[in-house]
Formats: sequence, C-alpha cells, structure tokens
Amino acid sequence: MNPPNPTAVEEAPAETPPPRRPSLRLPRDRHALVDNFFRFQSLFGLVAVFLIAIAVSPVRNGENIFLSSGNLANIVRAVSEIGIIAVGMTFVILIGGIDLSVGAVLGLAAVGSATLMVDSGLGILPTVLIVLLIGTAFGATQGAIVARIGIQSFIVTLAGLQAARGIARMWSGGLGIPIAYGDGPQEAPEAFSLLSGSINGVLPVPAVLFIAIGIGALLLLRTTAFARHVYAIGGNEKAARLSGVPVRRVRIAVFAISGLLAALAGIIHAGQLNQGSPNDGSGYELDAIAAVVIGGTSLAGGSGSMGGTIAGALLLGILNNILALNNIDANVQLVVKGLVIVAAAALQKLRPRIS
Amino acid sequence: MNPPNPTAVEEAPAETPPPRRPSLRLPRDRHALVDNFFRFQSLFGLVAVFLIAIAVSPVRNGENIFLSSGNLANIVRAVSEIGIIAVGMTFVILIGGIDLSVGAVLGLAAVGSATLMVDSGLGILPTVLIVLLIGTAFGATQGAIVARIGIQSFIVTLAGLQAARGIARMWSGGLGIPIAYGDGPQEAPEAFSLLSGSINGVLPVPAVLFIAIGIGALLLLRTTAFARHVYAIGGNEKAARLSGVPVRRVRIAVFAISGLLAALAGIIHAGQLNQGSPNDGSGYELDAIAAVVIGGTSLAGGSGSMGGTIAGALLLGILNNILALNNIDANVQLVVKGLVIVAAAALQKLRPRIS
Amino acid sequence: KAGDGNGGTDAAAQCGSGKEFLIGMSQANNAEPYRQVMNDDITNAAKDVPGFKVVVSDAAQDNSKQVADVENFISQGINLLIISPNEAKPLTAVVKKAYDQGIPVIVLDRKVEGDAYTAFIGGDNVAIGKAAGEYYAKTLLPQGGKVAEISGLPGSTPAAERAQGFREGIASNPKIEIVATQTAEWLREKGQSVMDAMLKAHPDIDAVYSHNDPMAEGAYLAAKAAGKESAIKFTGIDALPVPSGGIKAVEQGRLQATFQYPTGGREAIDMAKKILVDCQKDVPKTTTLGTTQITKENAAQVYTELGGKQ
Amino acid sequence: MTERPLVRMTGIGKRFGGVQACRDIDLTITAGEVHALLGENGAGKSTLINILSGVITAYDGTIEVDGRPVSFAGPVDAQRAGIATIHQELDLVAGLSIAENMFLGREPRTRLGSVDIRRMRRQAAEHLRTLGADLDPRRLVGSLRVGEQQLVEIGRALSLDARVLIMDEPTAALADAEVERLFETIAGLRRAGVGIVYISHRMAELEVIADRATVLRNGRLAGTVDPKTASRDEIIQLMVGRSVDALFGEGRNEPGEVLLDVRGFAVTPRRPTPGRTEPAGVDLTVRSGEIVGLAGLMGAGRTELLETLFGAGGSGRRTGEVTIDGRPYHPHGPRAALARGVAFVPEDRRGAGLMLEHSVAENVVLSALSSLTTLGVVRRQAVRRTVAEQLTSLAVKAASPAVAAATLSGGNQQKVVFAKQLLTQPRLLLLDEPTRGVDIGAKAEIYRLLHRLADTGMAILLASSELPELRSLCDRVVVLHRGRTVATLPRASATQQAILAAANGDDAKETR
Ligand SMILES: Nc1ncnc2c1ncn2[C@@H]1O[C@H](COP(=O)(O)OP(=O)(O)OP(=O)(O)O)[C@@H](O)[C@H]1O
Ligand SMILES: Nc1ncnc2c1ncn2[C@@H]1O[C@H](COP(=O)(O)OP(=O)(O)OP(=O)(O)O)[C@@H](O)[C@H]1O
Ligand SMILES: [Mg+2]
Ligand SMILES: [Mg+2]
Repeated sequence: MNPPNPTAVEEAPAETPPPRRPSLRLPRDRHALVDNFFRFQSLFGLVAVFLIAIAVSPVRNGENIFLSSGNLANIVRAVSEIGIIAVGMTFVILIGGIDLSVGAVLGLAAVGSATLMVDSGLGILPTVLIVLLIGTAFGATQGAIVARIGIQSFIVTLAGLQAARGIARMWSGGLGIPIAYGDGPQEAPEAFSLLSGSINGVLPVPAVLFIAIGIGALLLLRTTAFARHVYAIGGNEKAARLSGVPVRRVRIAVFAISGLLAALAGIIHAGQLNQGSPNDGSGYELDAIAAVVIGGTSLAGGSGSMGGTIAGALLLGILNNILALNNIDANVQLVVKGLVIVAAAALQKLRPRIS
Repeated sequence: MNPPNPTAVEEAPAETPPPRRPSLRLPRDRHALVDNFFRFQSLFGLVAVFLIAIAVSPVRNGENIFLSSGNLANIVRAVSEIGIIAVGMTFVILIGGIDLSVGAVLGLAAVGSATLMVDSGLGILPTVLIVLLIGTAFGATQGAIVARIGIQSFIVTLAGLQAARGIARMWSGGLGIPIAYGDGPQEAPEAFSLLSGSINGVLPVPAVLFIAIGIGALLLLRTTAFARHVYAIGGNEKAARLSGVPVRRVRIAVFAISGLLAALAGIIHAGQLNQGSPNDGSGYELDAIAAVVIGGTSLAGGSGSMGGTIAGALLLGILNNILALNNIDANVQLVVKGLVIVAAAALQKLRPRIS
Repeated sequence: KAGDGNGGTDAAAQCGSGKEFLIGMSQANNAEPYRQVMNDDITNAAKDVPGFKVVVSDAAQDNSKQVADVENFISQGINLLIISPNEAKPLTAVVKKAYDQGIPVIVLDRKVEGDAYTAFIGGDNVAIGKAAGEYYAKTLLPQGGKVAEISGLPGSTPAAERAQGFREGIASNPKIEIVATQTAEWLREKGQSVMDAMLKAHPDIDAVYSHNDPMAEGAYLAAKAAGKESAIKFTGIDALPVPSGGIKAVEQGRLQATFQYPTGGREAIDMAKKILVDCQKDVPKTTTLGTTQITKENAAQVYTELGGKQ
Repeated sequence: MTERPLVRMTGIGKRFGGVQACRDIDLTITAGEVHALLGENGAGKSTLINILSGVITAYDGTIEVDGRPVSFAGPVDAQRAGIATIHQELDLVAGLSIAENMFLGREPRTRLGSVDIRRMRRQAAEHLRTLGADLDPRRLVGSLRVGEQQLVEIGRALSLDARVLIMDEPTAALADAEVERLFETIAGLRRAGVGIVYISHRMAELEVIADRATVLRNGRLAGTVDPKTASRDEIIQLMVGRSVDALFGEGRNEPGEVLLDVRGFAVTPRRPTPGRTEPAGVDLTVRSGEIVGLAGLMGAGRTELLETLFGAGGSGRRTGEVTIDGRPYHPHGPRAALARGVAFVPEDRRGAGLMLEHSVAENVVLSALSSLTTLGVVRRQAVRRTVAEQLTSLAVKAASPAVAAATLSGGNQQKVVFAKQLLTQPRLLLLDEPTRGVDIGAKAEIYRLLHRLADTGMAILLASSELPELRSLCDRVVVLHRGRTVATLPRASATQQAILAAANGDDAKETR
C-alpha cells in the first residue's frame, strides 16, 4: 500500500466548488406540535395530581369536597407563601445557586412587620417598605458574598439562615409579637388585616398576590434581557461573561429578588396569622426548592420555567390538601407524600432530552 | 488475525524519533512547595477556628478549659454522628448529588436498633446487621431512582427524608423507645452501652469510630479505582460513561454508602442516648452538608477531599463547643455561627485557581 | 360578641347518643413525645366512646400549616374540634371561624386569644415551674447551691413560663444560684452536648433544672460520661407515662424528680362526650389541670395511675 | 490596504504558572487584510488573541488600537473598541435559542424595555443567511450540531460589526460548503476594510484567503511569510522547526480478516430527537489492519453511527446485523463495547472526552483503570509509568501530568482523549473527527500512529469532514447520506468529486 501523501492532506477544497446542498430539515410542523406538548410538561404532574385528587376526594351531601370553591381557595392560600418564595427561588436556582435563607428571612420579616407596626407605631406603607428593604438587603448581601468572594451559595445562605433566625429572635425577644388592630398605640392599622381576608369572600388576598407575582415573574422571565442573562449564567457562565453579561450584578440581583420575595411572604405571613413570630418559616426553604424542582427546573441551573414553579407549588398544595381531606394518618402522609413527589418528578422525565 | 500488540503502541516512536521538543517545565521545587501548602487548605479554617477557640476559651485555675482533654474528647464525640454522616455525604456530593435523607435514616436506624433489641430481643450483632442493611437498602433504592429514572437527587432524597421519617414514626408508635440494659426480656445486651463509653476513660467510642471511618474513607478515596470513578462522574459524567465507568452502579453504590453510614450513625445515636427516637436526627443533613462544603468539596461534584470533610466536621464541633463554653446567648450563637461558617469558607478560597 | 353563645349550637343541635361523630384533633406537632402522648390519650379515650371517630393532623410546628389543617377539618365537616395550638395568636382567627360555624372547639394545652371557643383545658406552666422551684428551695437544695438550667426552644411559651415560674419558686431561698442557662431546644441529644460544655465551664454544679425530661436525661448522660452523675441532681418536667418518659427515669433513679405536665387528652374526650353525646350545654370554659410532683416514692404508683404501659 | 495598522501589539508575553505561553510577540493588524496566525498546538495562538480580545487581562507588553494604547478590563471593552472574537472553544449557552445567544449581553429592546424578540430573530436570521446557514433562530443551541454551533458563533461575531475580527479555528467543525460560504463572507469583510486575524490548522485554507501569515513557535515569533508565495514546506518548517514530509514513512500490510461487519443496520427511535440522524440502513465492513473512512455531509449520521456502534447512541429498536469476528455484537453500553475491544474517540472532546478540571494523568488512565488495579486499589507506580509512556508516545505537550486538562491547548487535549482510548488496547477503534483542531505536525503523528496501529492488526473506522484526510488515510471510504450507506469507494476511486457526489445523494436532484 502506498504511504499517504502528506501534501494531499491539505488539498484545497476550494478548487472544485461543491454544489449547494440543503441541510437536512426536520418536518417543522410535527415537531412544533410535539414541542408544544412537552413545553407544558411541568403541568403534567399537576394535572395528574389534580385529577387523582378529584377522584379520591370524599364526597359530602353529593358535593365533591375537594372541588368546593372554598377548598380550592384554601389550597391556593395555603401555598401562597411557599409559592411566592419559590418564585424568587426559581431565579436563584436558574443561575445554578440555592437560597436556604428564605424561611428565616420570612420569619425575620414577619417579626419586622409586627414590631414596626405595633411597637414602633409605623404605618403600613413605611413598615412594608422597610421590611422589603431589609429582605432585599439581606439577599443582596448574600449575593455579593457569593459573587465577589466566590463561596458556594449553599454555604452562604446556610449561614444566612442562621444569622437571620438569630436576628429575628433577638429583635422579638424570642417570642411571637401579636398584632392587634385599631388606632391606638400598640395597634396596627386595620387595613393590614386585609392580608388575611378575601376578595368577594372567595379569593384569598395572599392567593391573589401569589398568582399576580407568579404571572409577573413569568412575564419577566419571558421578555426581559435580565432573564436571558439569568439563563445564560446558569447555562454557561463563561459564555455569559465573554458575551459581556454583567455576571456579578445579575447574581447579586437574583439573590436580592429572592430576599425581597421572602420578605414579602413574611409580611403576608404576619398579616395572615396576626403575629410576627421569629421561628416561623422554618423548613419553608425545602418546600420552596421542592416546588421549583418538581416544576422541572434543574438544580444545575440554566433551564427551567416559572410556570413550572407555580405548577409545582400548586401540586404540593393539592397533595397536602387531599391527604388531609382523606384523613390519612400523619405518618402515612409523610410516606405517601414522598412517593408522590418522586412520581411527579418522574413524569417530567417524559420530555425528550437535548444532547 | 493477530491481536493488536499493545507494546507496539508504546515502542513505536523510538523508531523515528521526532525531535523531542522541550516541553515547558515548571521550576518543580517551588511549585511543589506551594502546592503542598494549598493541599492542606481545607485545614486552614479548622486551624484558625482552633486557635481562636484557645484564645477565647474561659480559663479556670490556670487551665484552658477548651484545651482540657475531657473537653476535646467531648467535641469529637459531639460531632461523631454528623461526622460519620458527612463522610458518606462526601461521596454523594463528589458525584454531584446530595442526600437529604440522612437525618431521617439516622432516626429510622435508631428506632430500629432499639426495637430490635428491646422488643424483638435480638442480639447486638443481628440488630446491627439488620439496621445497617436497612440503611444501605434505603440508600441504594434512592440511588437507583436517581440513576435509572434520572430524577435529581435533591428531590429523591427529600422524598426519602419524608418516607424514612414516616416509617420510623410508624414503627415506634411516635415515641422514643428506651433501651434498658440487662439479660432480661425487654432488655438490651449490656455490651451495646459501650457506645456511650470511652476507651481508657478518655477516648469516647463514637469519636474513635468516627476517626476510624474517616481515615478508612480517606484511604479509599485516595487509592481505589472506585474513588476515581466517583471523581470522574462528578467531573464529567458523559466522559466517564464513554470511558467505560459503570456510572449507574457507582451512583447506586454511593447512595448506598451514604445510607449505610447514616444507619451506623443511628446505631451510635441509640447507643449514646440509650433510646431510639423517631424524630432524632432532624436537620442533621444540613449540618453534614455544611461540614462537607466547609471542607472544600464542591457541590458541583468532581472535586473535594475526605480530609476536608473531617476538618469541616471538627470545625463545626469546635464552634458549637466554644460558643457554649462561653455561655453565649443562643440567638447570638446563631448569628456568630453563620458568620464563622462564611469566614471559614472564604479561607478556603485562598487556593490559586485554574484559569 | 357575635360568636359568643352561638358557637357549637349546630353540633349541639345534632347531639345525642347512638350517632356517629367525627372529631378533628389538630396537633401542633407530632415530634415532641408530650404531644404524641396527648394524641394517644385522645385516641385511646375516644375508643371507649361509641360513635366517636378521631382524626389527628400534624402541623409540624408551623402555624400556617395548622391553620390549613383546621380549614381542612372544616371542609370535611367535623362535629367537634380539639386543637392544641402551636401558638395562640395565629390560630385565634381560624378557631373562631370553626366556632362561628357552630363547631364546638376544645382548646388544649396552649390557649388561643379571645373567647371564641367552647372550652380550654390545660396545665399551668408557671405553676409547674414554681412547684419545681419550691422543690429546689425546700427539698433538693435547702442549703443552697449552683443550678444549671437547660431550657426549651427559645421563643416558645412553655420555655419562658417554666423559666419564670422556677425563678419565682426559688426566690424563697437566696442561696440557690442559677449559674448557667443554655438551650437544648427540647432535645435529648442537645441536652447531652450542652451539658458537656456546662460541666467544663462549671464543674461545681449541684443540680440541673431542665425544662423537660428528655433534656434532663441527655444531661444525665453527659454527667455520667464525666463520672459526675451521682454528684449532680437532675430534675425534669412532663412526667409522661411511657417507657421513655420522665416517670420511669425517676423510678430508675436517673432523675431526682419530675413534674407532671398533664396532656388533658382524656379530659378533652370526656368533655367532647358531654357536649356531643350528653347534649350538655354548659361545660366549664376553663379547666386548669394541676401538676403532680413525682419522686422515687410515688413514681411507680403514678405511672400505673396514668395508664402507662409497662 | 491602508498603511496605518488598526491594532499594534508589542512585546506581548504571558505566563501561566510555569508555562510561558507567549514571549515577546509583536503583531499588527491592518485594515482590509486577512492575517493568518500559524503554529503548532500550544504555540500560543489562542493565548495571544485572548489577550487582544480582553479575555486575559494580565500580560506583558502593550496593545495599541488606532495608535492609542489600550488596556481592556474584559471582553466587553474589546468589543467596544471594535474587536470581535470567535473563540476556539464553542462558548454558547445550550439552554438559550440561537437568536438569544447571538445577542446575549446586548439584546435589542422595545420601547417598553422588554427584549425585542422579533428584531432579534430577524437580525439573527439575516446574519446566518449571509453564512448560508438556514437555521431557525428560535432553535435551542443545545439541539444544534457542533458545526451549526460554530456557524452561530461566527454569526454572532459578524453581528458585532467589528473593525477587527478574530477567528480562532472557525472552520474546525465546518464542512466544505460552509467553509466556502465563510470565505465569501470574509472576502466581503475584507473589501469593507475589516482587519481579520485568522487561525487555522488547515494549510490549504490559508493559501486561499490569507494575505499575510505570522508563525508562532513555542510562544515565540518564528517569522512572517506571504502564504501566497511561500511554499507549504517553508511554512511548516517555520512552525515545526523541521520538515514534515520526513514524518511519513513505511508501507502498509495487507488487511486481514473481516473484523466488523455491519449489514442493513438501522435504529428506529421510539421518539425521534430533533437533529439526530440515526443509522437507517448502514452496510460496511472493516477488516483487521484496515482504515475505513466515513464521509457525509453535516448531519449525515456519521457521529450517530459511531456512537451506536459504541453502545452510546440513542435508544430505539435495532434492525439488521452487526458482527465482530463473526459473532453477533449488540453493545448496550460503552462498557460492553470496551469489553469487546471497541474504543471510541468522540468528536466533542470537551463535552464528552475529558474531565477538564481533572489532571491529565487522571484523564489518561480512566478507561484502563481495571488493568492498573490490584483488588480495587490503584497501583500508583504503574499509573505513573503508563501515563508517562502514553504522553511521550503521543508527544502530548503538557507542563506535567498533574496539570488540569483544561490548561492544555486544544490539540493536546485531543491527544489526551486519544491516549485514554488506546490504553484499553482496542481491536476496533472508532474515531470521530480525530484531528479536529490538531496541528499539521501532530496530525502527521496521528496519521502515523493510526497506520502503526493498523499494522498491528487493529481495525479503524474514522469519520472526518476533511475529504483530503479521508482520501490520504483510508483504504476505503464509506459514504453516508441521511443515515444510509450510499457508496463504498475504494481508495483509488475515492476522489473528492466522487465522495461529494455520493454524499449529496438523491438530495440534490430531489430539491434543487
Ligand atoms: N489557563 C491556562 N492555564 C495554564 N496554561 C495554559 C492556560 N491556557 C493556555 N495554557 C498553556 O499555554 C500554552 C499555549 O496555549 P494556546 O491555547 O495559546 O495554544 P494554541 O496555539 O492556541 O494551540 P491550539 O492550536 O492547540 O489551539 C499551552 O502550553 C497551554 O497549555
Ligand atoms: N438535537 C440533538 N439532540 C441530541 N444530540 C444531537 C442533536 N443534534 C446533534 N446532536 C449530536 O451532536 C453531535 C454533533 O453533530 P455534528 O455537528 O458532529 O454532525 P456532523 O458530524 O456534521 O454529522 P454526522 O451526523 O454525519 O456526524 C452529534 O453527536 C449528534 O449526535
Ligand atoms: Mg488554540
Ligand atoms: Mg459528527
């Protein structure tokens, strides 16, 4: 056999221009269909759990208890705080981070709301603004430590959790601060109690806030350049940096959003329970993360959707509700919940995968 | 047909030696020094906290209380359960996973130990074997779900946490099962109480177990092919699979190890407290993860060391101890702990980074 | 007030013997042995009342979850609510909601605000703390001494009240000094590690006042590891009649004394029976349960009296 | 060509730890010229342009743009100064669409402040069309083939409207048609007065488009030549410091028995993945001692075929027959394949070949660990020796076996993947674009290595987009079209035209 001729290796391809060839194309339409189907896949688990809930719900006087409007409203109200936190958490997880401090920030914000209104006699607006500012600043500080020193967010926010819980306890003297309404000293403005009310007696205010924030965040994530930067950082940080994405700033902003929404959830919490208690919200971080991940967002960052998170939060709420309505033993509930969560996550796996 | 001759591959270049190009070399010695210095960097935080602890420790009768041998032994005993769990967690985190179920598995194992010995009248060996088997099977099941269905381990083990806790509560009827020692029915063999004893009255048995397991795992991680596979999966799963690493099997094994060690910690827990309580161990997962991450292991997987984890666990133990020795207010403790954790993590960042 | 007097009327109207009744028990959390025993007391007592069915929910220490639990009970149409609130204020509104819908409400252990409930049954933590303090002042340390306090979860009312009552109780004996207070968050293992450190900082402690029995047991273990278990006296609170409870610990000599914090479970079912089966309208609004001091002398006897299983 | 240089780099030096990547390099870029940058793998080309594009900010020497000294704090600064870069390693965000990637960091806005998605898509489509890439800008980059991703990178750089355009191996993943279109685009830019830096290991390309060539060797300036007049040998001499012709040698043995036999092989996926072309009727044989090439257009299914043969392909029903040594072969995973003596070098070395953060040594031994352990314990000494042998035998240029694979130059990374697979002592070697980004000297070494391996009786199946490579290296070329074997050309008849004609299949007749 001939030895290969080294010069032949580099023979110019330009001499014999190859004919233009159309690159292979997918049949567009069919794929658009499949794609659209799977795009809403984060809803699969939700729809499945919803249908099962209807099927297994107890019926009283011919009425499906699960489907009663009061019950549905309760479900959304019950998940609203976790849901709002999960919205913020979605941003954090999209950039590949995690925020364990949200539950403690919720407690801090609840204490703050109660203290400022009851003890310091501030009005609603200043109180809300100050508390939101505290939450935002707390989140931004954590973000800055993550972005500037480069410590993993898990550690920074785990430390943040402890710090926020400690501060909340010190601020409140360790005890829940009850909120009484009225015009007198040591009383909060009556309007604050609206947070525990409903619109038209049907739609609980926290549920409305959750849905509004969810939709707002969903639009934000679909339309803004900020959102693209978030996805880019989570997907390929180096590419993002090379493209001129202000990586640090976006990172800090994302943790600030998470802190802001956790503080908002804390205000709602205080309003709903008429009390600011420093121990409230413990463990909420895990529920919120579960909602995000069940919603199909990857903990590795870079892929996921806000719609999924909202669906995930509702799924958890329905699950809690239907187990309770059926009087399942609390310990059995734990086991069943574990299994359903895994099953719901498995459903998301139907999606055809890239790579 | 002749099978390929492996030696030919390596010999051949000798035939037509291409001019050896001088590959650029580092001045070896200087770098070896710097490298070795930074290799032990996961110890920096530990050493710093240790020195600070000595400095701020209360002194009685001229004796530094923190440094008293009894106190040091207590510290290691106090972290031994978290430490053993953290050893297993290190493997999980190295492959880029996380195991939130360890605390609940500890509780389950504690209940199991007590029930099997006290209620079922089994001996120590069968009890320990059965409990370890339960923990290993539980971990392996979680691993199989992660590896086969491809659900994120965060979700799977969060569900596992709930399930294990629920099972433990059902098994024990929700109450701690006290362990009395003796030969009678409803009594556990006296030997089991050794777990709460010390060797020579100085070295607490759990501390010895922790150190032994830590060193064993350290050697395992340094020397075995299994360890290389673990690092490879965490580093680049696809490349690992294409290189013939049995990715699924290693994944399942890693979660099984974590379950095994959590169960072992549960047995020790029961032995130390003379009781198996289903609610014990809650929140341990976060402490264990903190120990791993403070030890310099990346939550992204692929890099980290067992020595770091052991150092991280000891660091947390020293921190808890010195705060308690100084009778710091519990709420202030939380804040201080948060700050120290971040500071310790920041110390690890001194390492010179690639690119 | 609107709810006053109307609460419970619907259910009361349906009362009578030979009927089925669904009773919702909203528990603040199942993780504390005390609350588990309360649940067990309620379910066991209910077994003896024909027609009673009890469902227990676990709020896992979360006020919001407990509100949702009660809401779910209301959706299901329970005939009577027993609730042991996680905290008073946050649950006041939802308890009132149930009460206003005509569901009789028995509040156990921790109060809610206002009076929109049918009855409250509970112990008195300040009194218990005080009893413990007086026991220290008169019996345990009459010559005075150094006491270490291991307290419950910071921020919880019982922890605050048991601390306060104790201080009132020891006030009569100025030679008793509280040299250290550390929290062990109600947990046995934390009791152990906290005691480890306290023994180092204060090796001359004479007694340990623990806000509950498990923490006292944990502290005992730490002292035992340091070889000081006989030099230090330990007391707890709760005295649960279960094998892992404080009564057994006293009987077996690990604790010097413990003070019963009654669950009120049996009493609650008794009252539910009066309301639902006997159609009794005027149950007492408040029932305060007393405490029993348990020492080695009476431990075995009290254990049997309280129906503890061997 | 204008006289005043757009960019003047003077005395540039850069050290990475102990590696002096660049040393005292001068480079000027003039408007309207294509300035080629040549050199072996690891010569410092990428480092030099990373300095110019603001990726590396700490270096020695000075950079002037338009006669004014500049110091970039980051890539954005360089872009503002009119310097756009197509980096060697594809750095795109898989989870974002083509359009979003092209405008990442400078998204067009509507008056409301939201991203003007329509405008973004339209402009992205335009830029892609000038490159002849008819891609839907809404597609996720993660679903694109490597070649298509490269086009997106190029489109992105073009969209910056830069005055200086740096291209670091832009054609490494492109097939001929795309390359040609790119050259047309480059010619247009040159006419518009853009200064272009062009890095490539394909010598033939330089002769076509470069006006000037600067050659680097071991981080130093080795000389500047006019590629239109200088002979190829002259250039290679400058790059390598010796003549490459001498690298080729001995004759070949006759091929032996049939080792791999594939008959009517097809995979029917349960759910088709967009962008994948599963085997749909493949016939081929590879004898022991034979090198068989796989040709085809972008997306013809070569990669998928090799992956499937290695047990790493998509799932689906398999039909047809595959045998090795006459025995049926159904690899259900890479482990099974390796156990049967089949090894695979994937085309995406960063994504599928290497653990970038791990050391070179760890990478090299990963596949062969089982032969280097006793009772599960790794024999360190044996590992050290084996790694040293492999690195020497493939002439891998690395500071030490302990450095992270990420710090190696592209070509050397490729060699590390090679070394890893060879250590398993395979009988059938599957290679996907094995010389992508490999310099001419190393390429020759790899060719020589392949011949040597074939001479020992190894069977080699190799997919390549470089037709000259296939022609000169292979005993036979199998041409795929839409996952199907359309031609098997013996060496003698495997001319460029013949391969291309077959590769276009019926397609050309059908549609145009
Ligand atoms: N981040 C880094 N850290 C350490 N060494 C590096 C780093 N980047 C490059 N090097 C080293 O610098 C030298 C030059 O690398 P460079 O990437 O510039 O080569 P190149 O000429 O682009 O090669 P190729 O043609 O293979 O892409 C190589 O020896 C490489 O190992
Ligand atoms: N949508 C997709 N989903 C998953 N994998 C894909 C997708 N598109 C491409 N790939 C994979 O990405 C790689 C890139 O393909 P590449 O650009 O190398 O095609 P090619 O080499 O030109 O064509 P060929 O298919 O002939 O190898 C291949 O491994 C292919 O299987
Ligand atoms: Mg390069
Ligand atoms: Mg290919």
